[in-house]
Amino acid sequence: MDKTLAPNAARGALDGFTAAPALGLAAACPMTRFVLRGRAEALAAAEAELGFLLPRQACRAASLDGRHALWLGPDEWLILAPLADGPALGEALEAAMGAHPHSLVEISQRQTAIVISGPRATGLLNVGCPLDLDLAAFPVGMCTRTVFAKAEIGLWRRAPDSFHIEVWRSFSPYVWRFLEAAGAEYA
Amino acid sequence: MQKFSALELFRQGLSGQSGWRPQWRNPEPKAAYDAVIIGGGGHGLGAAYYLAKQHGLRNIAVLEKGWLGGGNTGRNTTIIRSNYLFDESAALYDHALKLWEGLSQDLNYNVMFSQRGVLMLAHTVHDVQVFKRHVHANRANGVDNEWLSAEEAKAFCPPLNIQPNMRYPVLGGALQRRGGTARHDAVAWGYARAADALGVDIIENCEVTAIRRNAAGAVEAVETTRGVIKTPKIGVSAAGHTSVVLGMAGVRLPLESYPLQALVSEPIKPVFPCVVMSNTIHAYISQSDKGELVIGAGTDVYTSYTQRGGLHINQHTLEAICELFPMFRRMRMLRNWGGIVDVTPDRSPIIAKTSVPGLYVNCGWGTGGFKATPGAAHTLAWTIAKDEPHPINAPFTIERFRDGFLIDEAAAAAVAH
Amino acid sequence: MLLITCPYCGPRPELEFSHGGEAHIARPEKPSELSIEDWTQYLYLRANPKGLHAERWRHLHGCARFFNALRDTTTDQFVATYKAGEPRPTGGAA
Amino acid sequence: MNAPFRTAAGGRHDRGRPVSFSFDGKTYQGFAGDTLASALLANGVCLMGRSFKYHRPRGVIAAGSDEPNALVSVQRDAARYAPNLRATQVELYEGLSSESQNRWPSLAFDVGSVNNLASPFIPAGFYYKTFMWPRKAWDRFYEPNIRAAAGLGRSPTEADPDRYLNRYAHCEVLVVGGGPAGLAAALAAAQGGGRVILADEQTELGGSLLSATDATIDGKPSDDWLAETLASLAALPNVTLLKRATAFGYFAHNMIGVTERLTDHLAAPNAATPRERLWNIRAKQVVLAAGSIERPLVFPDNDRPGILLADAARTYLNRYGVKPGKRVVVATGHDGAYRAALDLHRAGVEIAAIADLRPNPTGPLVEAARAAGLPIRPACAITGTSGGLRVITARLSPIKGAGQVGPAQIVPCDAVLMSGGFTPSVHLFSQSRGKLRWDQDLLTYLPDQSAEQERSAGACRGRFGLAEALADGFAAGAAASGAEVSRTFAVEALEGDPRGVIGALPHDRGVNAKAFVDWQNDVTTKDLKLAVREGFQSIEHIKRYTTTGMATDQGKTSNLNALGVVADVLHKPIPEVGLTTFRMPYTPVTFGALAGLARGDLFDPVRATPIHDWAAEQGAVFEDVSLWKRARYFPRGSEDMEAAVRRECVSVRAGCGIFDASTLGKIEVVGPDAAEFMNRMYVNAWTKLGVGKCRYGVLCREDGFVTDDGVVGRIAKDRFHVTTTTGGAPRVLGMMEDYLQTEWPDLNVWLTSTTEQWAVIALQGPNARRILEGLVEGIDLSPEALPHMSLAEGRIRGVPTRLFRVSFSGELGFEINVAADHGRAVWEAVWAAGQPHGLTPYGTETMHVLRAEKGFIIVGQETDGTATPDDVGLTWAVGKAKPDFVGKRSLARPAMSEPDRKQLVGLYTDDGAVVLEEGAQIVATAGQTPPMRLIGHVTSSYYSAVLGRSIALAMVSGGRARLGESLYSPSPVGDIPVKVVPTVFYDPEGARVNG
Ligand SMILES: Cc1cc2nc3c(=O)[nH]c(=O)nc-3n(C[C@H](O)[C@H](O)[C@H](O)COP(=O)(O)OP(=O)(O)OC[C@H]3O[C@@H](n4cnc5c(N)ncnc54)[C@H](O)[C@@H]3O)c2cc1C
Ligand SMILES: NC(=O)c1ccc[n+]([C@@H]2O[C@H](COP(=O)([O-])OP(=O)(O)OC[C@H]3O[C@@H](n4cnc5c(N)ncnc54)[C@H](O)[C@@H]3O)[C@@H](O)[C@H]2O)c1
Ligand SMILES: Cc1cc2nc3c(=O)[nH]c(=O)nc-3n(C[C@H](O)[C@H](O)[C@H](O)COP(=O)(O)O)c2cc1C
Ligand SMILES: [Zn+2]
Repeated sequence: MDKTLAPNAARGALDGFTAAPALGLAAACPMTRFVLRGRAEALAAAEAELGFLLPRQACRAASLDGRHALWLGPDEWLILAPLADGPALGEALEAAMGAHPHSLVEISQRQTAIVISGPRATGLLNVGCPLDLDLAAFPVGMCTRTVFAKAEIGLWRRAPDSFHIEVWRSFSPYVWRFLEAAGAEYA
Repeated sequence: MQKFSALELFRQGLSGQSGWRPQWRNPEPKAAYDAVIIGGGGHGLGAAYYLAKQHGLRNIAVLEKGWLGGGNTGRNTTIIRSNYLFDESAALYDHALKLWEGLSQDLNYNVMFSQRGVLMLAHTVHDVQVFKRHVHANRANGVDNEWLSAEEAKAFCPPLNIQPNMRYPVLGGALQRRGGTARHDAVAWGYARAADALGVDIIENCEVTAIRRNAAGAVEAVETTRGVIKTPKIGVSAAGHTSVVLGMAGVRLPLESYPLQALVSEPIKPVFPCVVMSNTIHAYISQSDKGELVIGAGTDVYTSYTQRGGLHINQHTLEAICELFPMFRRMRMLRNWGGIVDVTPDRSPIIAKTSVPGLYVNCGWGTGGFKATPGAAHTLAWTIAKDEPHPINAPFTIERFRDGFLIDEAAAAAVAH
Repeated sequence: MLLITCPYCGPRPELEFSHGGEAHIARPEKPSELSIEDWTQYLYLRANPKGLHAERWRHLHGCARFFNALRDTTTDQFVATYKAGEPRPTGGAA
Repeated sequence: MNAPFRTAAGGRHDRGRPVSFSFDGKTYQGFAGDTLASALLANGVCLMGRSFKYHRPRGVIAAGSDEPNALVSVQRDAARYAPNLRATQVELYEGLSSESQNRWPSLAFDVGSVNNLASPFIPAGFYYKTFMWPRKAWDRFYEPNIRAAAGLGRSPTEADPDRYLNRYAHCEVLVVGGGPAGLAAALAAAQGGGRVILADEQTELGGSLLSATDATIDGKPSDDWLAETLASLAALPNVTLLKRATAFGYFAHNMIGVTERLTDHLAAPNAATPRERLWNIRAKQVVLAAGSIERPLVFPDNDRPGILLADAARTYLNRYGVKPGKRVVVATGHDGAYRAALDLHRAGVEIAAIADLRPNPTGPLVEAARAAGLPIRPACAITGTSGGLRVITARLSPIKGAGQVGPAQIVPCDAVLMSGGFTPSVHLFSQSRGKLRWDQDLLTYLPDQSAEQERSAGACRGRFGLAEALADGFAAGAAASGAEVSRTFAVEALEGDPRGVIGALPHDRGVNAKAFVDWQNDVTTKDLKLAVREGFQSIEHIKRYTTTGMATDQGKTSNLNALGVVADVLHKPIPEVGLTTFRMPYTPVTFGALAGLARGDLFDPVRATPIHDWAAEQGAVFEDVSLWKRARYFPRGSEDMEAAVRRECVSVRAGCGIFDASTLGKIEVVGPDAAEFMNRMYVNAWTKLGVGKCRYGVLCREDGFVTDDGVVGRIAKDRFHVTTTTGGAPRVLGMMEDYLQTEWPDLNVWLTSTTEQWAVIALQGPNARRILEGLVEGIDLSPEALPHMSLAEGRIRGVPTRLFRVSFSGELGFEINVAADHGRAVWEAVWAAGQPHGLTPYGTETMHVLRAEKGFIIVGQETDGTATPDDVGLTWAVGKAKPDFVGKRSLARPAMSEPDRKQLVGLYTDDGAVVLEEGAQIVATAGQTPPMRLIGHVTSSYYSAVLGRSIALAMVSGGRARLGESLYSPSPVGDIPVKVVPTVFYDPEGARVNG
């Protein structure tokens, strides 16, 4: 028997989801994700490995070469990286942090991402998200966990009119459909 | 007491209803009473009534900081039922229910007790298990409670949505036919009038600000906004304010006070024949005799004495109502309000003696004490009069928290795996 | 819906938070050595003041941190929010 | 077209767009821009409703949201039926179909009006005094009849198909009210540069300017000024103008709820457009510019159709081109009515009399009326009216000193205009918990101390004049935005004296005269006096006893007059009588708008596992477990659940079963102190658990009761893979975080939820190893290498896996954890590999039976939040040597070691074919009657196909000491005898986990 699955055997939670173009909704491509926690020494080691500083300012993201670190809490970061970086990144980070107290947990498939862009983005988001999404209040580069209707999301503004939404896998159809329903009048 | 009857109403009608006298006096507080009840809600007024009627204490007073029934008695959704799980609770609530059944006649005041049935919906397999356990336990305790299939539930309550494609389909429900509603204000007023007729002084606008204790530690007087009143016995029935009042005597109780909101719709012609509760999707509803849909759900998440809460709580409640009764989506909310409910760790009340001699407390009714009004009042009166609990309230001590004999109705409905 | 200032993230809507009861109740070091009365106090007795209340919140759907707040329970206005471990701020009439 | 009361010109409606509509089945014509009320009035239809209690014929008295009488139902189609709408707010569209309410058989002839005849015998609160005998008659007769008589409109009967949306919004300044004060506030606030939202409940912005005629602002007619102002505001990018948008609630921390009505005014709305949008607006600053509400006069027979508020009449005339009548009597205690009289006079309406309560009315408006030759009667009270379905005369009496009136004169008319002055709209201010202050001069409550970041401006704080309102609004807007701006408005307008009257007018009509205070709820001065007579002194009691102010208008027109009447009877000044509490909503809010999109599948998230679709394709029946959908059983053909479960059970024990366990909560506990943390949290001891080994963990709350359980695997020295129950996952993580963050922040350990990272495929049954063998790489599946309760990491069909050898069925079992995206493919691979080995998919129901056969508990089913580990037979799991763990101290409380605590036991019914009902009770002796002595209850009960009989688990008082005893389970068909047996029914030696 063939010992490996076909390469296309992976199924994302939002495979096959489409929405009217006017809504600016798209499923992001699969990514490598880690949650990084730890004490100062470990964090410094992780920064050295990543090649950039973990954002220490609340609710901000930092990036380099397609890798991103999103501040989630005072000692918690979400590391996003291209899918291809995969386990190797985790191994490298683990190796770098070594015995310094830390926790690195892969959650690549715990969550998935939705991108919403265009002039309606903030309006649609504000149907379910109670945050002030004005550029002054939520500038480009800001990221935070928050709520969207009855789901928790991670919201990251990547451009004035474009947001990256991290959402747990099983909640992603709900968030997607809610956004679609929010924009039904434009579809 | 001027008797209330159809005949009297007619007689008065001939003279422009001009011959009615005050339903209760408006006395000045005396310097001393044999017992004082703090809190002029249904429980406190009822306790005074039973103290006077059944225990012969006539020189007593009810002290109310505002207007009678202005606490939770005047702001509750009036659901009455007794199909609680544990034997202790079922006994207490059913004791109350039996008193409800004769209350209008007993008080000569129509409290509009309406046994239209309380239907509790099950939406999950776990709900079904829990409710069936209730049904079995209640029947064995002699408390009526029956299981209805979804179709039977719909037949009992025609507006109910039992479509299988609902997010949480209705799998059935537990129905207590003897349950129902009563007119909340009338309960306070009816007890006040009947107690007053037995000589009880009902004193409004009289806030208790301190409790004085003698050298032996026993209570001897209360300080109020209308002067000092001596008394050897104090019954505290202050609902959301219990912690504040007992703090005056140095007694701490395991209580936290939360806002609980309710709302009514605009009135409509009769459409909703019973009471429906859904704990799983968080809402309950009935229709008052005046025609409003009376709707409530859970508390806000933080403690507060503001008698109001957040809009999102009502939004969740109405989401649930619209899901269960989609035809009400075009109905409109007329008024929303909040009360302050005092909640114990096991969600069961305390009706007991305290560590301070002469100080008795009735509290911790949380979101559900209206239904217990006559029972709580009756057993509190007994406890005050005899300085020992009635068998029915004996398990509802303060010490149960220390010793671990909790009566945990809330946990008993714990969410399963 | 309250507006709660997370000491880490700033003002955020109540929907993002969970309430955690009274603040500054440390779990006893050695519970087994506690008298039943003291243990009961720890387990169940909570301040329920009408007025300033030190309480815990968790920014559950945000930075996920527990923190403390001083709030007036007669108005629901916050006087201060501060990180867990910090002492209760003094004074501060609502 | 025959609209006898329409003026020839004027008004803001569109005379070029006639619209036909129906009321009570009859078709009429109006114009676009009309309200139902204005169009009916134009057509001479005055009678629009019946009152709540006495079914008195009623006409419209107001022109806005304060209307108490003209309540109608509007039906777009069968499913779009809305009761209790105010005709004054219903906008006309082509084909609008409306009907009156609370009448039968018709509005003009209503049988219910016998109540009016019985009114002497049914005063306020009459129902408290009667209907008590005979007792049974209450349920069967009295109450049903009371209920049938109550209510206004009828409920919709079908599900409302319309869409509703919510949205959150933020702004620096929110202005409520788009009258002169609000517009000026917005103009100023916009200059601060921040975001400004202006919301007004009317169809057009402008407030009182919409019915102003002669005023000029900055030298322009007010209409022109309004149009220019609106255009300039609309052009500002930082300003959002919302019309048809009612600010209905003021919540803590400057959150304001606004409902915006989007389609009710359209003849053919697009189905995708929401009917209403609910705005949750968090504002840094709020300016309340909500204006004021005109007060009616309280005099006998003041409720006949044709009697309306003076300013409402002006609105009908100036805004809608409708004359309220042809010959009008004006009754007033306030200058404002003169403005109405003048406007009507100019429009050709005959003013039959202006009866002014005041002895010496003066001022510019009065003078203008005198100059116009209007018949002013000073010191004159209106003391009655006549007419059936429309007023035909007014009774005017000269006032003779304190409360006395002289001989009356009857004045024929077809309309009466009344005005007692204006009551500032302090609703939202008061909702915000701002403190009100009584103003003895203006005879009204005004905003005093703010509780939020808020300020009031214009008429809602007693600045009634147009010039004042503009200036006040501008100043408030500037202050709110922090903008350093100033501006003056040059206003030319006739301004009156702001003072008016409150309470009942003097009359000579005796005790049975009906002077209405609350129109909708039929509360008269007599009812208020009766309440006081019966000892109700608090205004809160009077409200509840008489229901004054409790109608759908919430006392907008009535509350202050009720206070006046009560103050009078009590001989107390009004502020001592107090005020009832203003509550949200300002006007009723549609349930659907509050619920928004949360309906059907969006009511709550539907969580589905990666394998869900496969199960659905196989025809699985699902159950809801918290937010998850779990496959409950997989029926084949026409199988019912029982048959499917029996088959699934047998297949697992005989061959192998496959089960989707992905919903189990998973928490990765990582860090050097991981084992220490686990020791403190769980009752078990963890230090000695080897890497690659698993242990069943039990979690208690601090009160000692079991709250969760699950298998925990040690992945590495510093890494545990913890599983929780499906529903318990968030609770357990929250509890762990609480201890970690607040009690033990020094521990070097961190928690991460991995529930959704892993799809979990349970393979249970004697053939499990055989099936896996061909699929797994890098893991030695032999019993020696991978014994029961151990784990290994490797690959399965190339996908990295954490493979657990665990069993919740008692059979040889594995749980395959693979990353979620691969869950389905791996499942299908296992499925394919299992075909030769009789692999059968099974659901939660079979899982439950299998574990019950083995005596394994389900937290939440065997436990109910009141069970200790010992109660459910888990003493063996408790790390006795540990000095502490969460819950340990509580387990030493007296009640926890009571011998008669309920303990988990097994039960066999004497008749193995009888399956007890879950929840059934247990008694020690047969034949008891209620109240029985209950000693336990059945927690789980199934028919066990492998055992060929029923089994049950039960919590029974002192149960473990009762092994072998006979007990009974009472049931409707009699006591069912049962025997107490051990909890393990199947394979008690536990041999089968070894395959
Ligand atoms: C929104 C809401 C819905 C509810 N729905 C239901 C329901 O459907 N069914 C049900 O059974 N229960 C329900 N409840 C609970 C129920 O209302 C209460 O448990 C019950 O009414 C308590 O009655 P009481 O007489 O003890 O308290 P209250 O009526 O609150 O009376 C206590 C009185 O004590 C007075 N007081 C306080 N401090 C002092 C002082 N220092 N001096 C003098 N007087 C003082 C207060 O002013 C108050 O009047 C609900 C509660 C709320 C708020
Ligand atoms: N002379 C008098 O005695 C007298 C009396 C009353 C009014 N007025 C006139 O009133 C004007 C005062 O101006 P103003 O701006 O204060 O009041 P206004 O009445 O002109 O405007 C108030 C606006 O607020 C709206 N509104 C009220 N509550 C609302 C809510 N909850 N949500 C949304 N919108 C709401 C109303 O629909 C109205 O459009 C002056 O023009 C004055 O001439 C004079
Ligand atoms: C069962 C019940 C029915 C009510 N029905 C109405 C009603 O028809 N109209 C109304 O205005 N208020 C109604 N109320 C609410 C009261 O007006 C008031 O809000 C409540 O007693 C709390 O008091 P407060 O709002 O003054 O704080 C009702 C309250 C209850 C408890
Ligand atoms: Zn935060």
